[in-house]
Amino acid sequence: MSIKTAALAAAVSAVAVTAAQAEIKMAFIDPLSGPFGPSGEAAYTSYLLEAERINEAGGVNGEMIELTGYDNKVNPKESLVQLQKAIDSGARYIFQGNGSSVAAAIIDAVNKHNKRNPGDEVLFFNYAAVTPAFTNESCSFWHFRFDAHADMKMAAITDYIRSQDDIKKVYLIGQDYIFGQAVAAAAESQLTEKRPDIEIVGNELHPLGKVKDFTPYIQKIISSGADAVITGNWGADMQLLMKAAAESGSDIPYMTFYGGSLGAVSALGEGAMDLLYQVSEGITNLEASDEQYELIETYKERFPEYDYYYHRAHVAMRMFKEAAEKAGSVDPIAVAYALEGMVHQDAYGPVTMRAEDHQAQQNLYISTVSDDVKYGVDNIELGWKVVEGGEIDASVAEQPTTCEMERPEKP
Amino acid sequence: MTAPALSLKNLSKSFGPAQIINDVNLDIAKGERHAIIGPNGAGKSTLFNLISGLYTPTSGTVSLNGTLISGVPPHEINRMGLSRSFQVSNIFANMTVRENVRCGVLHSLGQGYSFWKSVTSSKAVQEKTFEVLEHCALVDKANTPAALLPYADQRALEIAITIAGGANVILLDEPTAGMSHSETDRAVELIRKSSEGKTLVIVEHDMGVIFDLADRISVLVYGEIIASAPPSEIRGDPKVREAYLGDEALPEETA
Amino acid sequence: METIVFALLNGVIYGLLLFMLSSGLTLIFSMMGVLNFAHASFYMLGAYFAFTISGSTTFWIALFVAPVLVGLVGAVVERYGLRKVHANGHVAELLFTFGLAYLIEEIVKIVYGKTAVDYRIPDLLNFPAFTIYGASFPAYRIFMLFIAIGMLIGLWYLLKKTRAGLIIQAALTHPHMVGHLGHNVPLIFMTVFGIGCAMAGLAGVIAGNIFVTDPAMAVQMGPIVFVVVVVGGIGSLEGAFLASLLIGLIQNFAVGINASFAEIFWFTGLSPTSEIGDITISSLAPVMPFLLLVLMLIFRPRGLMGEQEL
Amino acid sequence: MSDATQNHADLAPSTGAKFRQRTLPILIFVAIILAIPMTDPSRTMLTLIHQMAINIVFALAYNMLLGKGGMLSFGHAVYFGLGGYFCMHVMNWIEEGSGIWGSYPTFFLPVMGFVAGGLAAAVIGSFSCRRAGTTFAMISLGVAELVFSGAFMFDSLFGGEQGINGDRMNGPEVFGLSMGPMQDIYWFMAFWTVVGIVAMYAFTRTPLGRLSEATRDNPQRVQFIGYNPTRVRWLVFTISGAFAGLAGGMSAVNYEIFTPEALSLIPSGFVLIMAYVGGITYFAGPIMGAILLTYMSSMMSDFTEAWLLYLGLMFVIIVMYAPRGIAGIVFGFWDGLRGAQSGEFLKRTLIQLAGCLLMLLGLIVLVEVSIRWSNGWGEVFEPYGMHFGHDSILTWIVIVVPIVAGAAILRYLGREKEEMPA
Repeated sequence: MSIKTAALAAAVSAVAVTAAQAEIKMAFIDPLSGPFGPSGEAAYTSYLLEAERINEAGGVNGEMIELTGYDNKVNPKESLVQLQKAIDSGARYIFQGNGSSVAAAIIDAVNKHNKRNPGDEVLFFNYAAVTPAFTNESCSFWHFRFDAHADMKMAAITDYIRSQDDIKKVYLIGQDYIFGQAVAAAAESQLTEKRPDIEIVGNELHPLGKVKDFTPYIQKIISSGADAVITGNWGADMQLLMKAAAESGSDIPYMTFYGGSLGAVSALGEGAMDLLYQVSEGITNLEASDEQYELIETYKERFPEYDYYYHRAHVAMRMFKEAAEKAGSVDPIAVAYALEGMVHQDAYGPVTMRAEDHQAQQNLYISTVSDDVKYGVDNIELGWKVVEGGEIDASVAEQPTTCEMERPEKP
Repeated sequence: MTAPALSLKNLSKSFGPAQIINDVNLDIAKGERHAIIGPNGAGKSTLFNLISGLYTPTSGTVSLNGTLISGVPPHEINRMGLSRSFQVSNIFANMTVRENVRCGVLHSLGQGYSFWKSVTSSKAVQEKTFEVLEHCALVDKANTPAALLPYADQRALEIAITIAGGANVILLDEPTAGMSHSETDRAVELIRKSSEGKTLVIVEHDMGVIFDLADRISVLVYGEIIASAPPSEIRGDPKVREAYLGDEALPEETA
Repeated sequence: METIVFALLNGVIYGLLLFMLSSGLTLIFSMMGVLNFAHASFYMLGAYFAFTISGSTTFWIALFVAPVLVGLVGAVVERYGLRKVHANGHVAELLFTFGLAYLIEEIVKIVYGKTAVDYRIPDLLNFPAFTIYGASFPAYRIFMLFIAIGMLIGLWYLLKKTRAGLIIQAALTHPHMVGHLGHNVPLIFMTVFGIGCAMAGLAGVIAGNIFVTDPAMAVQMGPIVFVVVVVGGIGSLEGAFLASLLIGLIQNFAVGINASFAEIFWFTGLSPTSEIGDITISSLAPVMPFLLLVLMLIFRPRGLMGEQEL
Repeated sequence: MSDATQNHADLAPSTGAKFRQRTLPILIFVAIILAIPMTDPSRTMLTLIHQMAINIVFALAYNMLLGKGGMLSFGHAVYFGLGGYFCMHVMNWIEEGSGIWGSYPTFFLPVMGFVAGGLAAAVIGSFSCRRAGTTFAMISLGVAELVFSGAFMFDSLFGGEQGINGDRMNGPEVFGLSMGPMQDIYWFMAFWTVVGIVAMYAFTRTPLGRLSEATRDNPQRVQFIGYNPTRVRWLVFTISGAFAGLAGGMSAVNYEIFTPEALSLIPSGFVLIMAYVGGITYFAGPIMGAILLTYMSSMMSDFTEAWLLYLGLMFVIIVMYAPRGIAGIVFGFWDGLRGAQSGEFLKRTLIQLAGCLLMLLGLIVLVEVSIRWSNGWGEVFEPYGMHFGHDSILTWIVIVVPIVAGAAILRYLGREKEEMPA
């Protein structure tokens, strides 16, 4: 703990030094304690690092970024209290990702705030809450999503499963809230479409962040005779699920959204190879520019407790910078308009911010754990490696949207 | 013929193997002042608890004015017109004397469990409270917190709460225990005045008080009533002498 | 069939764990009248102490030292805290332990951080004991079973066969009499409180590593332990034992049952897509203990083995 | 014996005394409420005031149980939450405009919370109020957990993890308030806080209110004045639940969201702490507690990470040494000043205060230094330009000396008091 936080403190002070001339206040609202604390902190560190790098390079339009973290304990109501605090202290850009229930509450609150306080608008950059509805029926001009949503990720997974003939029975397990329910629904509908012969032998939802021992669930999965498990679990729920799987000697492949969550790989150890799969917008072991490698290594050096995982946090920060420079202003409405339709050339392929629904479109990668990698995770030798046929082009994962967006007047 | 105020029929109570009250039969007529005496541990308090509904009898019945009350919860018995005091002061220590009495008055004046009107809004409650306070000579101490009252006044307050509801059968459990002579005299006067026209059942150790007050005396020994008669007969009853008065000619218990 | 076997195994282990907690709580409650709200906090302390000790030495030393330390903490709390509020009645004592639970959680957060610590099961026991129906059963869980049974026997021996146990038993039934026997009642109280806490600590030592050792573990365990004590009948060790096993089994069986209300109550024509029809027994698992509590209060207020109505 | 001219009216407190004790404080309170907007409070300030308003009503409702009824509940947030949840649904019905709801003003939502909270408490209380004391406390805990975990099963009622949200700017306007901006909400909060305080104060003056205190002190005696203590407890529980629901309604309008966490043990515990720290034997105690603790939770958490530890410490110290809470300390000090030996009293109090402050000083340094050391961020506790590293001897002197000195002073005073003739 002490090593990790020493580096974090250094980052904090680095950002704080620039606070004297800070103009752009940003708020990071996510869990910084409790079972999902590590998830929040891993993303917070990425944002801090990127903000620091942008400030070192002269800031955004010459203005410095000041990022403050707010602990919301993954509780929607607490998030609104923290959001209010953040807005009261002058923040106009909000980052949040852990928990779709929280994101839903923030979208709603930001909509209301912007309606009631014209001239004082706030933008919400969602980097990980992937319930499809946010860029469909409940889309908002004030919300931008930098992560692929559940249907897109599921499209990537099912696209991969399509080619795996030995998978005949699939077990679905997830967290019992809008996100977990969305994952289960997407898995069911997409599997029936792409592989009608697959039987879904279980569809289990467990309470979010409350299960301490997944052994009974794992034993249920094993006795169901499943050939593969699909799960959207994240944070501690992912780590503990894998811990129980390892203890019970499970050898069923896990197709996950967040297998890259802290501790999941080390829980399984060698057993994770070719058994734990994840879908993500990029992994450290992809072929990339030296610049990207340098970023990965700097991150690891600064935050040895964590792995470079939240690539999209860096993308979100950079796209904000590009948009603000394009608009020549840091006014939220101007930045929002500039972001619409913007294409950002990223280390792992282009990222397009689709204008109709504010959903980023990017390449997705299915990867599994391997010992033959450049960068390991969880401070062990094992790391993520893209599987054969695991490069899913942005166009394959792209999903239609039902969004009918209401836009404010252009400044 | 009117039913007796209180009627106990074959009343028994045991706790586990211990038989505390054993087949007690007793009728107390309306308007009678009835005393129950007996050595320590004879079951006098248990008998009171049975009558007032705190305990349910193991067998047998209790009737109040001809209505069966055994098994009825205490508050309902109280509403039927039976009120009791306690051997140890059992008052609302955190309230003032006036508030104590007022609590006792509330139900009889139809205040029920009301929470939509002020407790001071009913003139009848105020007047009755004052009347009871005056009756028990507690007016001067009306606004004193009950816990700060001198012992004798606490006992008076105990009686005040007991009679405040206007019950016509009153059970007093050792009302003068621990009092000095002059205090006892005052208490006896109060009891006499309070029980006029009512039925009084009293447990007492002070024989002076008993023989002064009671119309009839029952002697309870080991859970059984061995005699029930007017004071003059009790004094001469050889059974009573043997069981009770024998060893302590005229027991004057000190606290 | 496999569901039954797994649920039975996990249920018994979890139930015995609950008993390690609830027996201490029962002992303390029936002797001192103190409902120790912070009881689960001592369970948490056990896990954290074991984490520290096993980090610098081995798990096996922690297994013995950590509960003793927790017991000492408990004794100190009794001597310098509880004894002071004793005069203000049981509700004040309950409030004191409630505040104590807060304090312990905050101190743990400061000392060990807000997130879970990496308290692992010892390598020596990190292997599958046997495999049934394709799933292996970890040896550590078998070890837990033995520890719990060992504690059970130890407690039984202490209560029935030793002089101290006789005094405790006497104090249980006649709390006011023990003082007359010439025994030092405050000392007995302190000892009982310490022993109760040490048992909770032992439970923490052996459970912290298969569950999660984090500052929330006390809050999660606390209410269930209270339920066990009420369901078993307040003040009854036998009741606590039965209730512990019952709740452990019910919870684990529930997880294994996929049937939904619509399937169970098919005769009522409940629609499987309706909200009530959609509820599965397995999703009821976390609610089970509390449901049991309310049913017990309505139909049998004295609990399974309680002597009197609460 | 009293003289004949005396009558019952003389026994009640005089009109002047009544005004001083009952009307005046409320008038002062209202004056403060009216004065606040004139200072043009910031958004942060308003946020804080609204939270205080909700907590004042909630803590007073809770104290109806604990202070006046002697019932210790660990699950009172259930009624707060259920009241609030119902208000969220009503808010959404207002938005849809279905049926009569379309013409229901959001301003009066707390009435719905009151009804829902009361109904819920009436149902649950029908079995939980059969017991008193520690058993009641345990049952309240179990019931709260049941409702909390059960809430996740009925998404259409509780909205699952994400809860239920709504928009307060619908329905007819009353008093010219659009209910949008925080300034409008201020008047809404002010109105319901005053209504809540006055109504709950009035309750203590009703027959049931008096009986509730009687039942707390002596349930046995209550039976023999014709009342059923279980029924008294149940009624008090129901009314207390209703007022908790009222506070829930205020919260629903303020945050426009309710999540199942609102039903959990955390808010239940917090309200207990608010009421107890404030002082449960005084009507004003919970108000003081709510204001102080809301302030602490919102402001102190910005100054120190360990604020919950300070909160816990404060609670335990109050349970051990000042069971009448802050109100008890304040009123005790006031009485002492007006007492016969005010000089002596003042001196004693000041010494006592000095002892406490000394101990507090040492304790704060200890906590702050250790929290920074444990975080390992390399940060150092530097109040007022001083420097306290965890490894410097000076730091430990600053910790140990004040604590020992403070303890010695308090001990000395304690002894002196014992030796004083009663």
